Amino acid sequence: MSEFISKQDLLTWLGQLMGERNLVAPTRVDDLLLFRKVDRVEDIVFDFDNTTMSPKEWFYPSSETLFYVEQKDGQTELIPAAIEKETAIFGIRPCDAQGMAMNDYPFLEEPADALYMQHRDKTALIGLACITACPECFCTSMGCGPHDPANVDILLTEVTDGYIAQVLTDKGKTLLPDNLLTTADVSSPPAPVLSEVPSDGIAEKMRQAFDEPFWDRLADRCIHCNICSYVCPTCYCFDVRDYTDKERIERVRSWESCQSPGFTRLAGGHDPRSTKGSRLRQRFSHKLLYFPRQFGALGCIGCGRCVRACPVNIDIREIIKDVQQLGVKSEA
Amino acid sequence: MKPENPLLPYLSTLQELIDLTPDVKLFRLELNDPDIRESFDYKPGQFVFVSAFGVGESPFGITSVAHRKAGLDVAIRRVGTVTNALHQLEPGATVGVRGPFGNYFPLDEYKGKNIFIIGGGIGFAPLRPIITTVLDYREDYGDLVIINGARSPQDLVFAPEFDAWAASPKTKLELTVDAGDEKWTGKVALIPSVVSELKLSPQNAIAITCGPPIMIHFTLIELRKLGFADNQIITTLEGKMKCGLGKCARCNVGEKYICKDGPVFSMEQISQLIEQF
Amino acid sequence: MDFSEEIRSKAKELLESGTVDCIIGYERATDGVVARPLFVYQPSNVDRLIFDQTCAHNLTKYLLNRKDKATAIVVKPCDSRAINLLINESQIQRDKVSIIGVVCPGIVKAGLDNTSGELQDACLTCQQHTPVLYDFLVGEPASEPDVPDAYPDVSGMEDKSAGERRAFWEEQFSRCIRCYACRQVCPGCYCLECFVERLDPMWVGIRIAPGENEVWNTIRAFHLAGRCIDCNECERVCPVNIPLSLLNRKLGKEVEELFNFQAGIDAETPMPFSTFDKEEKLGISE
Amino acid sequence: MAVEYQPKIVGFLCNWCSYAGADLAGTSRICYPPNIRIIRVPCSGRVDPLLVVKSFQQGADGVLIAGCHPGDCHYSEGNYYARRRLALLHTFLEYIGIEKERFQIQWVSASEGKRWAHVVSSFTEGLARLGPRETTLHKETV
Repeated sequence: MSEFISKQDLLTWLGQLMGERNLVAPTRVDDLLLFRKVDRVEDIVFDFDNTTMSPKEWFYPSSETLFYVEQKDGQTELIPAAIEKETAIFGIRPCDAQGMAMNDYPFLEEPADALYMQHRDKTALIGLACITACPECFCTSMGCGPHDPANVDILLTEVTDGYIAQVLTDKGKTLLPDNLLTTADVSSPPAPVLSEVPSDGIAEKMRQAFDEPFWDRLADRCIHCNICSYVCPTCYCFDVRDYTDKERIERVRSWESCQSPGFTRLAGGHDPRSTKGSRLRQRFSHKLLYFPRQFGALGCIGCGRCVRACPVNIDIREIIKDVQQLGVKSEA
Repeated sequence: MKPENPLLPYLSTLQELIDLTPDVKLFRLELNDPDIRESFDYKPGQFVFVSAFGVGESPFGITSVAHRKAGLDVAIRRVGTVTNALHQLEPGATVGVRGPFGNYFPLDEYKGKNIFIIGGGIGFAPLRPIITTVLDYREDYGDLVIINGARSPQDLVFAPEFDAWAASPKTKLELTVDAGDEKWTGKVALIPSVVSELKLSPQNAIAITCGPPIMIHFTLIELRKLGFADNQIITTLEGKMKCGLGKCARCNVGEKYICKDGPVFSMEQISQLIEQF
Repeated sequence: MDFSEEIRSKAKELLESGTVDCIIGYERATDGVVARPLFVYQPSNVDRLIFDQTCAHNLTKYLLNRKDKATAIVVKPCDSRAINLLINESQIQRDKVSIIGVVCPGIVKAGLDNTSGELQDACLTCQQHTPVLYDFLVGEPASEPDVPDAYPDVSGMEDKSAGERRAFWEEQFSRCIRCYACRQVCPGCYCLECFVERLDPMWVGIRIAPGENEVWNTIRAFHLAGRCIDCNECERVCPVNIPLSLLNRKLGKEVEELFNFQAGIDAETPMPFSTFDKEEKLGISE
Repeated sequence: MAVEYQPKIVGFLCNWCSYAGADLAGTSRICYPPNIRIIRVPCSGRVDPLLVVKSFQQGADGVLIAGCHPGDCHYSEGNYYARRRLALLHTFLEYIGIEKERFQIQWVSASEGKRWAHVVSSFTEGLARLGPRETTLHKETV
């Protein structure tokens, strides 16, 4: 027996949510699927593999003002940015939800990042379990699963005429009124089976592969754009600069990628990580070696976005396989 | 005083601006809020981010010592957009200060030991608080040898304090430049050669060095030739930083962050890092 | 029509003779359907080389990382124009590059397999099925089809009203995430420091917002005016599907009409903006 | 009383001819609308398309580039190069939705004070009729 909500009740509930808070959901933008604020239930897409951009942009936006600097009668004043309105993200996949939990490690570690914490506190996650798997995803090899309810406030699993609803947190309870739920004798469909990636002990293997020429050969075809970092739910490196608009100054934080030329370049021109191979190694070492060493969890949750989006098919699944066997056979 | 928003700087005022060299100025800052100023404690080796509002913020090693309660000093070389903006400020201007960040030179562990300070160019600035502390608590430490090198005589930082240092007990000051000028009477040699010439003894000694990567590289070779073990050689690493809290992930060397796990490292720690900067 | 065998044997010969120390070509990607760039250094690896209608990448940009090394490269006709561009702008030396030209069968839409036959739009108006320069040619040169309107997409956009165009481009530019893949993949984009990353003055800066995105996308395209060889890579790699070729091809069309110049057809004709004609009016009233 | 819309024009004037022409208009007491903000440049050839696009992004309603008549350039070729670059920019800006009436290229010599005043006033009237430009400067990203 499980809690059930009909498709129609779900639509009315989402309509109510839209009235009281920002409702963010997967929507079609040209032929893209992006998490956007919706103000019509008809714009919400219910059956999809996953969005092009991860929901990270709703917790850690591509650009965000940290604070404003204003002159009030000769006195300089700093006005930190604040998040007022509550937000609910509908249609977040379990892998992305785990990705957001991964970002909590660096951002919420003492002293916590104030703005990120407000985003996190004021955003509820209404997860949508995966019925089918996309060809590139491999979350089951990275400590997650297509029906994993671990990091969402509510998990909906599609069944005939409606959804099984698991309300998992207090935030979820306040969001979904009980009267919309009925108990029904229906069980969730079997989880899709995904391709396996040998991720056990990958951190130690990455450690051993650090000085291998493998990385320079891999970097041959890499064009060093920022796509993989920007579509990835668990890439959180950022850059900070001030902007002076007419009336006031604002300090802006934006996404930055370890592949971009200025990532480690110091004023005066010295760049300790200047070769293509070392920059590419940095990205995969951060996810598969440094992040586990610092926070005890892999920094990749297997959503497959970087595999889909990379113009030259730098495929993290292939890298993990190659690095695992690096001790066995040497890469040509 | 736990900062409730760690990316929000403390408003501070530029008290005094002293020209140390043609492109380096000493900024004497004072935090505006008295409570924060009172509780703002730091140790030699730690750094702060200084904000030039409208341009950005950058990390600078603190050159003053907390126990003298005489304001916060940072030496800034004009080399980029933020430093250029800071150099154009006048005393009384408002800047932002964030920090203190990073670990520090464990001076307590060096008590009773001989201390060799080897600094090159602006790299000498973060070493000055060690000298001030050693001289303020002279009995706690052994011999003090200060080697300060620079491109030219006018590029030697903290020149006004050289006489005081040289006159201090059990203290030797060696100045060297890459190229002298007509008034220069001191050494004209690269820092590593001065290190080997002085035959510094590794007995009960700690060598602390900071400067451009090329200088550190060759200084290490000389120190090791003289018999210094890797845990007796201390240095600071420099990296691109945007937060100082291990969040922006810009300054990592392998799995360590320069801002959080450093900037002070012993050569022993550095040799264990998988990524070599 | 299997060019792979011919390319492999030519590659093996070039490597074994020591003429070059690297072949840049294509191999099958991890999804087993599309292609991806491949660098071959050992003769024993030439069998990974393939060529079919999924080989969309313009490999010539990689020559900029091997300026002083002898390199062989598999080149489609549109890509071959980039080699002329880079020689004309003295970025690479002709004698360092062994060009394995391919008579192009047309490239299929992204993600489709080799047999789908559904060509990408850029190939439908192509009038350059034989490389403009090569050392070895794979495939037989055929006569070029008659294409009445080479720029149907551009004229489609030109026919829209100013308001419609404004709304269209504003929406496209607002989606840009500034990943700079369009710059990183373009053989014409090789500045040491791109204007968008300059901090003093900060023309664009790091903020990702509609206003800054518009300056970036407009000027990136304009910097390729009279230089873009229409290989469609920028549009292919854009993760948010901004029709970047629509921008570059408009400039290509105008440069063709105003100065009768097409980028990369040869390596000698002076670039249009490095020269002038005293008498031309170009529509600027006297 | 609704504030009457005043178009903001950014003008890049070549120092040797157009700037001198504008100066002549002033010394000859010829009136013309104050809507133009003049930026002096050594030559019309110095005007980087980035300056024009940046002006529109910062909220300019119109951009005017004035240089010496072809053949009179103090640097002999500056305006020839400018002519090609700016003519292309003109059609390109129109293509991305900046109406062609908002961007003008004029050859004004040092002796054409009166003509300069006419250029500015007709440009201002044209822009006033067109109305303000919907700028994306402060538009929210998402």
